Amino acid sequence: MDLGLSEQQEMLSRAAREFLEAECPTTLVRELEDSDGGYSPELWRKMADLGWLGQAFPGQYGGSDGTLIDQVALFEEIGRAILPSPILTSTVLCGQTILYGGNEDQKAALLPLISRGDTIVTLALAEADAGFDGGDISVMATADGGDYVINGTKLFVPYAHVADYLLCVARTSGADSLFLIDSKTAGVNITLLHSVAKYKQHEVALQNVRVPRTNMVGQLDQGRGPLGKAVDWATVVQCGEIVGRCQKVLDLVVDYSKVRVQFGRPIGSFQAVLHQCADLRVAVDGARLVTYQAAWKLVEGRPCSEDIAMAKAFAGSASRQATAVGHGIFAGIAFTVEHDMQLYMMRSKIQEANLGDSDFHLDNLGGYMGFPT
Amino acid sequence: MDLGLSEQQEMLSRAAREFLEAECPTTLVRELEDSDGGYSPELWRKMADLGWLGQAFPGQYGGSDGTLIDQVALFEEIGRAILPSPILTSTVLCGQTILYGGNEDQKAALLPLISRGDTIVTLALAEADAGFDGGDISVMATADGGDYVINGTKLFVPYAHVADYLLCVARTSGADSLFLIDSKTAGVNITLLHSVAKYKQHEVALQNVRVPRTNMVGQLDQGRGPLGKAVDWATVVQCGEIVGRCQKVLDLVVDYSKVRVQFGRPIGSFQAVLHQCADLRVAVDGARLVTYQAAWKLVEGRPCSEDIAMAKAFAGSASRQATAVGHGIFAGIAFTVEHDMQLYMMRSKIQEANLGDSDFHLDNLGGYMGFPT
Amino acid sequence: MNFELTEEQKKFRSDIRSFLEEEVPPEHQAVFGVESEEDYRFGRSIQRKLADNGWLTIGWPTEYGGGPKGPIEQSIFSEAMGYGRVPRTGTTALNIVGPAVMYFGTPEQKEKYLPPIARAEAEYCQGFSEPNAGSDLGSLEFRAVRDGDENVLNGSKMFTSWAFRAQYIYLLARTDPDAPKHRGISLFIADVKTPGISFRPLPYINGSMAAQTYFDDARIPSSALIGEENRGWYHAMATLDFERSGLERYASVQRTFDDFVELCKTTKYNGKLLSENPIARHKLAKIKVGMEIWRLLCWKVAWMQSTGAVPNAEASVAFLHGTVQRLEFTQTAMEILGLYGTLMHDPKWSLMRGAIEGIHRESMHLHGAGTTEIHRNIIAQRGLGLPR
Amino acid sequence: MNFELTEEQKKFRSDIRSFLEEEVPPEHQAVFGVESEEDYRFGRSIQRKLADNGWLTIGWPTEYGGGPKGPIEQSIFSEAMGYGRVPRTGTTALNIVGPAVMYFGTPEQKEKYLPPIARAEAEYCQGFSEPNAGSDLGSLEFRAVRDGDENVLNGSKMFTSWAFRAQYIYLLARTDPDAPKHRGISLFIADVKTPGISFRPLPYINGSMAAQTYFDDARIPSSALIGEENRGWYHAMATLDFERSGLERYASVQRTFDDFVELCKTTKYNGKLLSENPIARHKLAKIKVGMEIWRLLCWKVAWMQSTGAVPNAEASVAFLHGTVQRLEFTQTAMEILGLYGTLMHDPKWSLMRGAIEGIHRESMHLHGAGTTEIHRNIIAQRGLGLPR
Repeated sequence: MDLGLSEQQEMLSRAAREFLEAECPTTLVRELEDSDGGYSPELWRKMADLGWLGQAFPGQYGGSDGTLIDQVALFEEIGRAILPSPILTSTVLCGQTILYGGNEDQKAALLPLISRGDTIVTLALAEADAGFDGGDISVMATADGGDYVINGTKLFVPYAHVADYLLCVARTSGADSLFLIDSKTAGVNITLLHSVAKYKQHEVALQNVRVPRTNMVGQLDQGRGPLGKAVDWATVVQCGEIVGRCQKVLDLVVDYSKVRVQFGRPIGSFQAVLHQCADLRVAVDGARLVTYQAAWKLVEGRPCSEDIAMAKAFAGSASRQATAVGHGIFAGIAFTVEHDMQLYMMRSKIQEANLGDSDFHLDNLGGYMGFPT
Repeated sequence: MDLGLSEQQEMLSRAAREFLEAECPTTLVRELEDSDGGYSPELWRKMADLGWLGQAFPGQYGGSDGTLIDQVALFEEIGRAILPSPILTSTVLCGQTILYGGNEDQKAALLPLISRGDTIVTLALAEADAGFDGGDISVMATADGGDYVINGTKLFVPYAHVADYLLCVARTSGADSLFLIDSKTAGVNITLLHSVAKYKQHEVALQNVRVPRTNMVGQLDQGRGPLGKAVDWATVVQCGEIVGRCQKVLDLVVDYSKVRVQFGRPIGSFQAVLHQCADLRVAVDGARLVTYQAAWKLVEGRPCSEDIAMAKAFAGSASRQATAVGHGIFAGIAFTVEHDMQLYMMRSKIQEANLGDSDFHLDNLGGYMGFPT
Repeated sequence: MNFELTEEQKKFRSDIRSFLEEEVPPEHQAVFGVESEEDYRFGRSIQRKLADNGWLTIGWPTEYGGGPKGPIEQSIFSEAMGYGRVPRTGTTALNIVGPAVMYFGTPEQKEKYLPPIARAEAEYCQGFSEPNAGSDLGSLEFRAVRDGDENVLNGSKMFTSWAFRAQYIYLLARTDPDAPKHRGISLFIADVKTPGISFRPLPYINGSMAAQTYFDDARIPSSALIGEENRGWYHAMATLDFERSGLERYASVQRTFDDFVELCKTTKYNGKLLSENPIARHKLAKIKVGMEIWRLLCWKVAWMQSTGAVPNAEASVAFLHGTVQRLEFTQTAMEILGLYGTLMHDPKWSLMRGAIEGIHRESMHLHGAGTTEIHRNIIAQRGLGLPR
Repeated sequence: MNFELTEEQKKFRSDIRSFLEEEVPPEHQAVFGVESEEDYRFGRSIQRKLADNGWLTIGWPTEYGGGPKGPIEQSIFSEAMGYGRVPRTGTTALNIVGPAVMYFGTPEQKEKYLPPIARAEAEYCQGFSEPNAGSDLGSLEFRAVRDGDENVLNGSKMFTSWAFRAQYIYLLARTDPDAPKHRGISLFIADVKTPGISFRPLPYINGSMAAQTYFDDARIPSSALIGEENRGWYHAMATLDFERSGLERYASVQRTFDDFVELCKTTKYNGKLLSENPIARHKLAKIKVGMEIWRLLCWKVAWMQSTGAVPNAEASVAFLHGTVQRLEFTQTAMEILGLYGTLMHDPKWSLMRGAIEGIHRESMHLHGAGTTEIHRNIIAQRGLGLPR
């Protein structure tokens, strides 16, 4: 039993923290909120150089052969820095889907580009009437000669405006298939949604979008297989990002509680403040452990559906708690835009909803526990 | 608008409180726990003399013409004193059912007896596989000449062992009917259940119990009508009893917090204690208001199903909170049998479950809100 | 006991509701905060009409042009304003400054300050909090020094809501630095155009614009002192009680809750109505209960005031419950909305014009009118008699 | 990173589980507390068998007849004991007194006290709390005055669990009344048969029997002083760390939770399985998450100890979460059970032998090993560095 990170992982974490503290202060986060791109291409390049963008790809595809545990450790730091970038959708969700489902040509062609940061891919899954897990997909892909013609509308597609490819989940004959759509293809219409934290997510309307059959990732009607595995992976990574953000909020309120004086005492000496900090510490510690446990089981190839559901369900509640504690303790100043607390709160909404919220995962967990639906 | 009790009601409350403080200290409650009867016949007699047992019956049946509001005010005091007696089942549940459903003969015969405390009636409704609201009743009543023959088993029947009559909900031809069963009738077998607070509730096994047709309360197959109205009434009364108990727990922890010194200060000056008291105050105030509102609407003949559901749902959560706060603040000593906190905690379990718990009423409320099941 | 209004009060409620329904159509309603200049102007225009109808100051004593009704009518008015989502303007003036001037002002001050407030012509901002005096307001450092028939103001005020709309700032200043904490403080009304006063924009996360306010040797006439010198703290506390029911806040949340319940009954997600989800059903029922408790706690304050009683812990009980309840509602609603909860007011895809996301931000206001911790202290110490 | 045990540890876990499954059949399991004489004797007999197998003191240093394993094995043992619901006996001796004697005892004391503990022959009770010293243990008033080669003990101890089973009471007494609060306290082991010691029965609500203990000029040999005079407070705190994972408590609740989930899958109410109720499903899933978090937090403490680190805030984190989690579980389970939650161990009608009602009472133990408030203080002050 070893519940700690390895020395190498600790080093990675420390380095990532130092890098992000220097390169991604919250002033940059605010700038990026107001930018069109929503991420810093310059920083993106540096992240590629650090090996972050291909962290979990095999070396043969330009990756660093990292494990999911390494990736969670990195995303704790990314969450801490609330770094805005397409890293989760491009390298994790799409990267892993291609890795699990793509053929050799696709992997060899795309993964090194993703890894180098030269290509951004984003997942187009959710639709107006269906959450991230799809439900019934209404976007249709119809075979037409050597091509497929895709029609329909995707929603909540992150960073579609800067993506080179959309990895689109579409209904084919019997079930769902995956298509890589070059985002410059005629008929692709991308509209930015007005989102919290000016998060760059989009409506993607697809009108007679023609895609060569060779752009299908995985087998016909079997897109859900590799996608499901990638979603599992990415969900754990998303938990890591949440844990990092919650830890940062805890650190911020603790630091503030030590120096903010009211009634002649630092507010951290008041039980009401102190106890909120203590309770948040419990939540963050718990969320971290259950997240790493899910990561470890996935790495080890053990059954981990329950663990992933537990991790995301609990990370979600820790996240709500961090938001409430942060705003409660910072009080008035946290209600101002110029205070950073709102940056963490705004992102909590995206991260809690992304890849299924607590209730979604609790419902899944109920199923795994053998409860009838 | 007048959200306060009338002067007369205030007087009633004060008098009831003084009476119960003198006549029903917790030492008596403990004695009664250990007694076979589970109530004090002597006190019962005095309660009758005070008019409590026919409080809400019309004067013509020996009652005091009180309203549901008067009764809630009285039950706040009864709850405060955690008085053990069959008053809720006999005079409220059964009394109101007879009042709503009984014919003139039955009312004239029974209500004055109940009111004088000479006769105790208890409701036999719940069964092993069905909660208090009945679901599918399995106890059957079969017509046989001028009689009905009743078979089956009732559970959780309070004070059955001292009841003169069981008001039994039984399945007749098409639906449920109500029968007054003389508890000494052959075939009635009463077994005390091992319950919290040594609450005197019973299994009542009915084996070929023969009841004259004249003992049917209300019309054949229409027992649910008067019973439902009585249950509504009694649910509000039950809420009043809960509010009184929670208020008492709040009073006890506040008093203790003022005098218990730790770390050189009364513990009430520690925010952790102070805030728990404040939060409990919010819950108790809220529970009281929503309970009286339900009572008032019922008295006024307005639609009040939603209000009753809200009252019991919220009283239940206030009750859980009072238990947790009481045990948390009294800490160690509350874990001992000799401390009174356990008396309040034990009764919370009965009162929360009685007449539907929070989840039951929230489910009802969801229906009233127009949500599909 | 009576949980209902009189016929006359019901008539008033119905009149004001009809008026607001007609005058404040959905596109003009403030889903949560007041964000735009247009919203603000619209809100003011409504208030002027309300003033013309004699409703705006319905809770004021008749001698100051109000009434002739009491706290119940005042509360009906507040509840209707909240439920109608009328953009909020002039609230500091109406609920705080007006009563203070009535109780503690000189005849000249009453004549000068009250009529414009009652006509919805004056806007005030409030200068109580300071960078180092938040929940511990008694430790304020802002100074007012008498110099002839003027007072010279120096210091800084935080969270000056409405600063850029206001003509006046109603403020607390330390006038006797040697007196015990709460005893050397006085109340003033300062014209915001006074030389030496400047504002640094301080936008709030709910979209409204406040300021940090700086006073650099700002000279105001000593006639702007409200009430007794060095008794300002006590005056301010006393006039807090004027509109304490919190019904406007409650009602605006209730409106959003009602809309949300309706949304859940009509919106399909993954092929099923949101209201068919048993977890959503259960949670919404629970929130309905909490909202009703909130309403009752607010009305209890109003009713107490109508009997001449001074609610104190009771107002904090209502406020505290409301703050917790609002947060619970918005967090729950965000969960039910899933990914749609990440949308603000998106012209095409938002549900309820982004109201849930907006009120979620609004619910981060966990500190309004004193932090929730302070309200807990008030309840425990004043309401329950616990030691300090 | 590795969340799994070694093969050898798994073998140990499997051995002890099999042993306990065989030796502690359901009718002998302690659903929550240890209520009867028979339960107690049975628990002792199991411990003696465990001692024979070399498992009882598996976490003790080899020099005292323990081990030769470490904290992980100790934790496996604790978890198995909890999950097996072995009636708890000898825990004060094994987890608190033993380690204290090992670390601070003289060679004579070690020889006298340790072997009987390791053989499950000695039972200890603990005399720390007093009527006026609960969470503020440092303010204890109990006196021990040196008189020749004896100490004369006077005062009263509260919450003496196991008093009526114990041969010894392990206690804290003030030996220097003039020293600062925590510096004048010493540790002693007193024979409960010492003249002047008497016990007043103090039954707990979980069915077990404790006592209030009175010392009236009780004379014990000064050789019963453990460690340095006036350093008892620090010795006691240091030996608290020996078994801090809390896995036994966690595992016993987990067992009840597992049983309860099974019950919900097999019990019909109103014609439907309890598990078909979507609200029950949702709540139980949530509790499963909380239970898993509890398990992980406990194991984190165990793992830290296995690396030589001294968990401090971490142990409080696990304890605090567990206390809250247990209460949430039992309150939820009581709600799901409806009227059945009002039954104790009714021979005919109880579900799970009344275990849910029982553990609900047990969960009122919101103060064990320091109140939850104290654990929050430890986390905040020692773990997060907040000021006192």
